[in-house]
Amino acid sequence: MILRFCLKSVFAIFTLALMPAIASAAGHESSALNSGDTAWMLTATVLVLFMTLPGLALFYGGLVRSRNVLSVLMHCFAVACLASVLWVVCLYSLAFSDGNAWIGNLDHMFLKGITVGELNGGTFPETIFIMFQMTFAIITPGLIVGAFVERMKFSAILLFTTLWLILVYAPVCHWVWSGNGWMFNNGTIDLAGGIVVHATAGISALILAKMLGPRTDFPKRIRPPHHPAMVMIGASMLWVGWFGFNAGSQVAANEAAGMTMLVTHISAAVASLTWMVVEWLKTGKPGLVGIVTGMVAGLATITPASGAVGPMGAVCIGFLAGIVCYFACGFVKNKLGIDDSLDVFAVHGVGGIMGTILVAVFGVAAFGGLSDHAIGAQLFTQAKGVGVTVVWSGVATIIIVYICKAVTGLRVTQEVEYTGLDQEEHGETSYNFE
Amino acid sequence: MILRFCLKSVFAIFTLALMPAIASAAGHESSALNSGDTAWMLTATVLVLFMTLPGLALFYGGLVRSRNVLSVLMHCFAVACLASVLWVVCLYSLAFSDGNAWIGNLDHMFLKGITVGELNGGTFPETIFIMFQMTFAIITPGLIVGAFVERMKFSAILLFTTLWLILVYAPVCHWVWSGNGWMFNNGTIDLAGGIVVHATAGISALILAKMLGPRTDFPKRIRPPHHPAMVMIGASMLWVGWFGFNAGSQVAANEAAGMTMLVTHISAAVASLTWMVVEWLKTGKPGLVGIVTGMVAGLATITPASGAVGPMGAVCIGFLAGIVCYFACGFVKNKLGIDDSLDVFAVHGVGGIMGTILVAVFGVAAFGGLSDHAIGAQLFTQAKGVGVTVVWSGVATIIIVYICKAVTGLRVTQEVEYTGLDQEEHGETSYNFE
Amino acid sequence: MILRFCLKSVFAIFTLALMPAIASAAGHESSALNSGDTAWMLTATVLVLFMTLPGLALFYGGLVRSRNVLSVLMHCFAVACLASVLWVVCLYSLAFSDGNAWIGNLDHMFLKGITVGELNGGTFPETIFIMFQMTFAIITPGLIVGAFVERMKFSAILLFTTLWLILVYAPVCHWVWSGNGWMFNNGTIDLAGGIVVHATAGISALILAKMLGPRTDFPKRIRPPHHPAMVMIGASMLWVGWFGFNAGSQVAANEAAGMTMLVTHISAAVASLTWMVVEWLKTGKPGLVGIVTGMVAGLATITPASGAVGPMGAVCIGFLAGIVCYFACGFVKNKLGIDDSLDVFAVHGVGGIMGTILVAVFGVAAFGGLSDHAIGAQLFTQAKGVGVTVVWSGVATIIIVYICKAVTGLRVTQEVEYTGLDQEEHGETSYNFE
Amino acid sequence: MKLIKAIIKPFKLEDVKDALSEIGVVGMTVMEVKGFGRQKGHTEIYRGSEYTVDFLPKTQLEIVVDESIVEQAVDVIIKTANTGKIGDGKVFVIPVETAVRIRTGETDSEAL
Amino acid sequence: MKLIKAIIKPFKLEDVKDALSEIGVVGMTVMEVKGFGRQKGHTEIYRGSEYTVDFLPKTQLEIVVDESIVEQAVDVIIKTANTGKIGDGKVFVIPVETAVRIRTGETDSEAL
Amino acid sequence: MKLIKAIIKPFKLEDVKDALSEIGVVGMTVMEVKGFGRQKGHTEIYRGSEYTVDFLPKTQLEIVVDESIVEQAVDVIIKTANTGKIGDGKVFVIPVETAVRIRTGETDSEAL
Ligand SMILES: Nc1ncnc2c1ncn2[C@@H]1O[C@H](COP(=O)(O)OP(=O)(O)O)[C@@H](O)[C@H]1O
Ligand SMILES: Nc1ncnc2c1ncn2[C@@H]1O[C@H](COP(=O)(O)OP(=O)(O)O)[C@@H](O)[C@H]1O
Ligand SMILES: Nc1ncnc2c1ncn2[C@@H]1O[C@H](COP(=O)(O)OP(=O)(O)O)[C@@H](O)[C@H]1O
Repeated sequence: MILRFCLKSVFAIFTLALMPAIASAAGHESSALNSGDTAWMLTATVLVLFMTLPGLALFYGGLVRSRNVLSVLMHCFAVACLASVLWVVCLYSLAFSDGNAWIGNLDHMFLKGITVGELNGGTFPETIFIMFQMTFAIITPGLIVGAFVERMKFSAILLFTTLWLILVYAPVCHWVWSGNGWMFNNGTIDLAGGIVVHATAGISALILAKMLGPRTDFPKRIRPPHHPAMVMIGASMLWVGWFGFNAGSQVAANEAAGMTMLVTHISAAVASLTWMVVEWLKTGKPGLVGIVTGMVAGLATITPASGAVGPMGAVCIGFLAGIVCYFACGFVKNKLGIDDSLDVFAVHGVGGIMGTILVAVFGVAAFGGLSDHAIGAQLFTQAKGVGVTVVWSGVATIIIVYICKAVTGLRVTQEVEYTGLDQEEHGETSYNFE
Repeated sequence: MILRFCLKSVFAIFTLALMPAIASAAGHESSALNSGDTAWMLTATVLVLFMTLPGLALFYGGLVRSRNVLSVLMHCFAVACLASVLWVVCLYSLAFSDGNAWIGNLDHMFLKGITVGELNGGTFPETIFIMFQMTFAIITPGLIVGAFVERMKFSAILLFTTLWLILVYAPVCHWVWSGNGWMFNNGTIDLAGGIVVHATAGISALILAKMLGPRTDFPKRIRPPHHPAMVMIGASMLWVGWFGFNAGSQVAANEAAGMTMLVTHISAAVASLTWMVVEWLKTGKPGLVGIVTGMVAGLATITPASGAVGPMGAVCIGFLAGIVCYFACGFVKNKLGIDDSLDVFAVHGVGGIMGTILVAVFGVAAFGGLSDHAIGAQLFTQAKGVGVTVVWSGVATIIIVYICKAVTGLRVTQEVEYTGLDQEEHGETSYNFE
Repeated sequence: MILRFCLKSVFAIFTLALMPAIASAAGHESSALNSGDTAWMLTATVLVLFMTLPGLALFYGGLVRSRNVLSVLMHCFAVACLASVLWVVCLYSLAFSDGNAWIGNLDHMFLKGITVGELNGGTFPETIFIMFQMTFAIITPGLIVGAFVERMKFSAILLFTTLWLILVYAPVCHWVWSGNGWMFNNGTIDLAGGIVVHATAGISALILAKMLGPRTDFPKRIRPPHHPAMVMIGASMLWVGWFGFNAGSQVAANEAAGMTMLVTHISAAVASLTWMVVEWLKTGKPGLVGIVTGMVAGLATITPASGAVGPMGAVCIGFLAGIVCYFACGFVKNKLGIDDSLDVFAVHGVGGIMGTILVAVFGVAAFGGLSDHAIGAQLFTQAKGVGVTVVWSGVATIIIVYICKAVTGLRVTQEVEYTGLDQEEHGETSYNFE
Repeated sequence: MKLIKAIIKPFKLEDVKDALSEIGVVGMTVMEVKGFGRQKGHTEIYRGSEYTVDFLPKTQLEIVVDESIVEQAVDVIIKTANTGKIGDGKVFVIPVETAVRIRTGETDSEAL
Repeated sequence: MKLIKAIIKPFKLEDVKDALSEIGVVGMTVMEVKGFGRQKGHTEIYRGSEYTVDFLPKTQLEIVVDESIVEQAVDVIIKTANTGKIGDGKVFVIPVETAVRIRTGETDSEAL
Repeated sequence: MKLIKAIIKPFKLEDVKDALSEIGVVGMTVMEVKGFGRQKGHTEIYRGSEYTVDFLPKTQLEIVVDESIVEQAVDVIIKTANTGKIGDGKVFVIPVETAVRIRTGETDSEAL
């Protein structure tokens, strides 16, 4: 989507923001740098990095026991660094160089051939596009952390992340957002990563959690979140950062970015309140961890649709996100019995997939949407995209887990698990209050 | 003010940033999108949301007992979501559609008639203006939270917030910032909300606190802030976010925004040091909670004036903010005996009102200001604006509190108060360190 | 560098972003406001302030004992306010007004002569340039806080900071970044403060720590960081804020800013992983405090070089930062026996100096760099700049410390040190969990 | 001398302390503890899953007093800490052989 | 009645609690403590410097029981808390003279 | 055997621990507590309002020792923890009937 929107933006800007005289000269001007777009893309990049560091890390860290909080922060941090380096080494090239419909080539390994002056085919420098997209490659494996907290070996996490980024993230990213990708070209709508980010991470999380096995004592003696305030801080950072994620995916400071911001926010607010009310009705008390989880669900769900729906579509999507993800959490843990510890699948997977499907409906003008597709055909396109992604992510994850099992081993010993990963894996203690 | 500044900006940009050829064509170009302004307004919106989530929430959360911290975060979060939804439903329309001098109409309920391409009469999309203004409607009732922490029923909070936004915020916002508003048209100066935000919230907080009654054991056994570091984190977020609040209210990335940022910062720094010194002299020790409270006072006080004063005016305003708000805190709690628990009135109310008055003085050229009003007349205009707002907010708050009393009841029981709202109202525990 | 880049930017923008017709008229247009650059500089300023408040404060606060955490936050906060006020009073004038090659004059004391409409000789308002540069003057003495935590008198800190900013920061800043400065004019490369920020702070920290003496019980009974999660939160904020620091120093939203952001990020990620691996090999466990310290080292080291190196140069710089700073920490504490408590010299000093030297190498095209200097000559220029700065900072610091000793005394008593500065100096308690 | 160990509901601490002061008990040591007893723990529900919290927050007071006022002190505690609801807590009395004030070296009754 | 004071490894708490419940011990008070003993503290290394952590996190249980089941309770604790590794902890038994239930005023055995 | 319960100023912990080690006391259990006594709490002032902090942070050591060294241990604690200022704390001695080492099942003196 991004590249397509780029082109749109270029035109939008030349038509709207500059004067006729320029527009007429637009032919050879189409790759001129626009400082406003550049300013926004710099900012959006900062915001998306902020989502992971420290946003997601805190959101997850507050949910585990106090003896494992540092390990969770460490996972998020190390994964972010690792993904950054891999992005430079080969991921960017695999994802965004031409290649074929399924995968890019290796022409830009180590960012070979990127010059300072090059624009990204749009209105801002290629370097910023590389950075912006890198932050997506950072947060996506970061999301998966929620599935394996409190029990997975640190070395296994690093290996898993490396393989997963190469085998799952890079190809799916290429399919959807590269000009040569098959989903890009069949008109699949995924503005900011319902498929690329949330579906891939969600499915892989579920499978990894299943293969890894539950935390010892799950579900009988699992502890409540050790620090709900930390969860809320992280969630709030996710919220503000998500504007970079979604509105930044419009790759311009323009009208589309404005509407994307608006619908993103509406979905988050509605989903939060919906979750709160459901929880209130079901348990008698509206909780903080609940309302912020609703918020994340609302944001994940609107993500693919945020470039195509209007305010009322956002209200509907937020409402559905709040309800469906709420029940999905209970379903995975209690019915499936899978210890997807921090509900990555139920919130991100279910949300991302649902949003990818719903955009086919709420994106059309009849529902206040901005897209001009036919609901039926688009539903099929969206479903196909989701389906292939789910299968690919699932199969690849299974293979990767077997490799990790063989190379590093997956789990820490039970004693380490009991004493806590902070002490045992990282040699640190979380709260030394005296 | 905002719309007025919009127009100014449009001209500024066309005169300064583009070339004569365009300026001459400016007639039909006046609503062209400027990507730089758009980038800044996207960013400013993010910053103001960040002020509430998690800024204000942490600032307040750290000040209460550990058994109530989650409830405070929940109040801020739920209020933010509720305000967002109400904004979409009717508040935006009430505040910013034409209507009359006192209130807007309902033409834009549910954001009816907002299209993606529409600009806000200025240089960036209407959608972003809706979002930017929404963040003000989010933080204002958020400020009031400080008045009722540790004792008010959650259901009552939601009801109070709903009614307050409709009866107080929307009209006052319309008076001051809508093109039809009576204060807008009588030349009242309030760049970023000395009246709209701080005066309304401050007065309503004072009255609500009085009607609600003090925390049991106030003032004898009230506990010191449970987590001053959390207070400082929140305060720092308020500081950085406030640049979006004030400089964003110039609705353009231009010269005015630059000066606004500068004077905002100066006032905050001066007020912080002033408060610190006063506290040092009075108590023998300069405290962290004190210095950051001074900062908030400095920011609240400069808010209405930040578009009209120069650096030296900012120094004076910051100095007065630090001193006056310091003593106002003691006055409300010890002399009036009102448990406005987190000093909403003394810091925001007093600061906002003081700044609204002082701008009449420090805004003139003789004091290094940028405005060309006559001090005397402007003083009268400003005082009238404040006076009407105070009366309106006060009366409306009294009515709303009675409604809440009847519908939901106001306070939790004493046992709930003792055990803590976290456990009793939200079913959560704040710090599960083991 | 900044001003030089300004000029470049102006040209870049006119050549690339606008059309020929304008470029030809550029003569008298060269100081036109660019709203995109302005938007980015507003944002960058916010980001750099965020680095100190609360970023650096948390990074440092988490590393000390729980009985001193508030004092550290207080140091950072009060220093920030003090630096802001001093900047307005005289520092800006001393640093950036014309003067001679060694120091500016006092023409702009109290920001005299700054008007709202003035641009900074570039494309955005002078007011924003004042603010942006102020945030650098805020963070630099903030860095020094790490050297004296847990034992220095608060009054001494305020006096030290005041004198240091006037005697060290203002002149060095003038040398390097003012159009009249001798390093500016001899072609010293220091985009964002390897010399101005990190070398000055690092050297002064080392000397202050030595003269102040170690914490009682150092090194035998010194406590591990009381809150590594707080350290990580602060570090993450430093990371995101650093984009404002480095990419903002390009003073435009342009191609150079994009590349600067990219290499900044790469260095941080590589240094983090490098440090982690070294620690893993040396101690058997990869720790959270370690990896984030590596990140800071990577960022400090790339800072001077971030406008001149390419992605591969950034990889090398990050790698060296991770290794060298790791061993520097142990060297200072264990070999030199200096209680530079939070490793200001080992991380910032060593990193900043190393980066300032390395840019001479990695900045040339042969190593993928963007500069066209001759390695040998540039090495000499860089070394001379570093050398003079080190000597100046060192001597001035010694003098300042003697003054403080005479006027306020340097250290708290041992009893105060044992009981903790929070209680004794600021009258507050950090964690009141009940 | 006896050590009175009282486990009470946290929000009763201030009342108990005040009541003890009134009868001349001027020293005590307090700690936050977790209690398990007849009053069953509660469940907290997060995202649709139940978490059992077995241990409840309680406050424990330790007060060393002269033989002569043990009974009175226990009575005062019981009366003040009572809410009539399950989980109000317990008072235990334990013999103490010696007491010393660190500052002065005074012992026994004089040390209290 | 006796007060059983057991210092155990924190992760054994749940097991010990369950085991005690099984033999009918329905009440106990638990606190987080720091232990110092044969099991030496560890060093944590930050940025190349070693920090000695002398005290290790332990959990202390205090359980007042009737004379009659003291031995059994101690046995159960020892068996359940045992890992065979240094630092497993200690059990101490201390005499208790009186016990009162705050809610009802019941005393001694009935108070437990 | 006796249980020595010492309530001291927190910053004296390390010194006391070291002094005890020197006389051969190799085990102890430590907890953070809040103390109330002659040393009155302080007021903290926030935003012009005073907050009374009744309870002061103290550290409590619990050390079970053989009869034979009780006196010496108490002496050492008193000497080391003394600052001469109010609030230095107390030492209490309480009888212990049994001690068991969980790891080995050794009892009494051997368990210490
Ligand atoms: N046998 C016991 N030994 C030590 N502490 C006990 C014992 N029984 C109860 N307690 C403490 O007393 C608290 C209250 O006891 P509980 O049985 O819940 O209610 P009640 O005191 O009303 O009978 C418990 O939470 C626990 O801390
Ligand atoms: N004499 C003692 N008095 C009180 N507590 C003790 C004593 N000795 C040991 N402890 C407690 O028991 C814990 C375990 O003791 P330690 O000597 O380390 O191992 P072990 O129990 O295997 O002999 C210590 O951490 C401390 O909390
Ligand atoms: N009767 C008591 N029972 C238990 N603890 C006590 C008693 N009296 C004092 N303490 C503890 O000893 C600490 C110091 O006592 P305090 O009376 O303040 O000073 P001093 O020890 O100098 O007389 C108190 O904070 C409290 O923790």
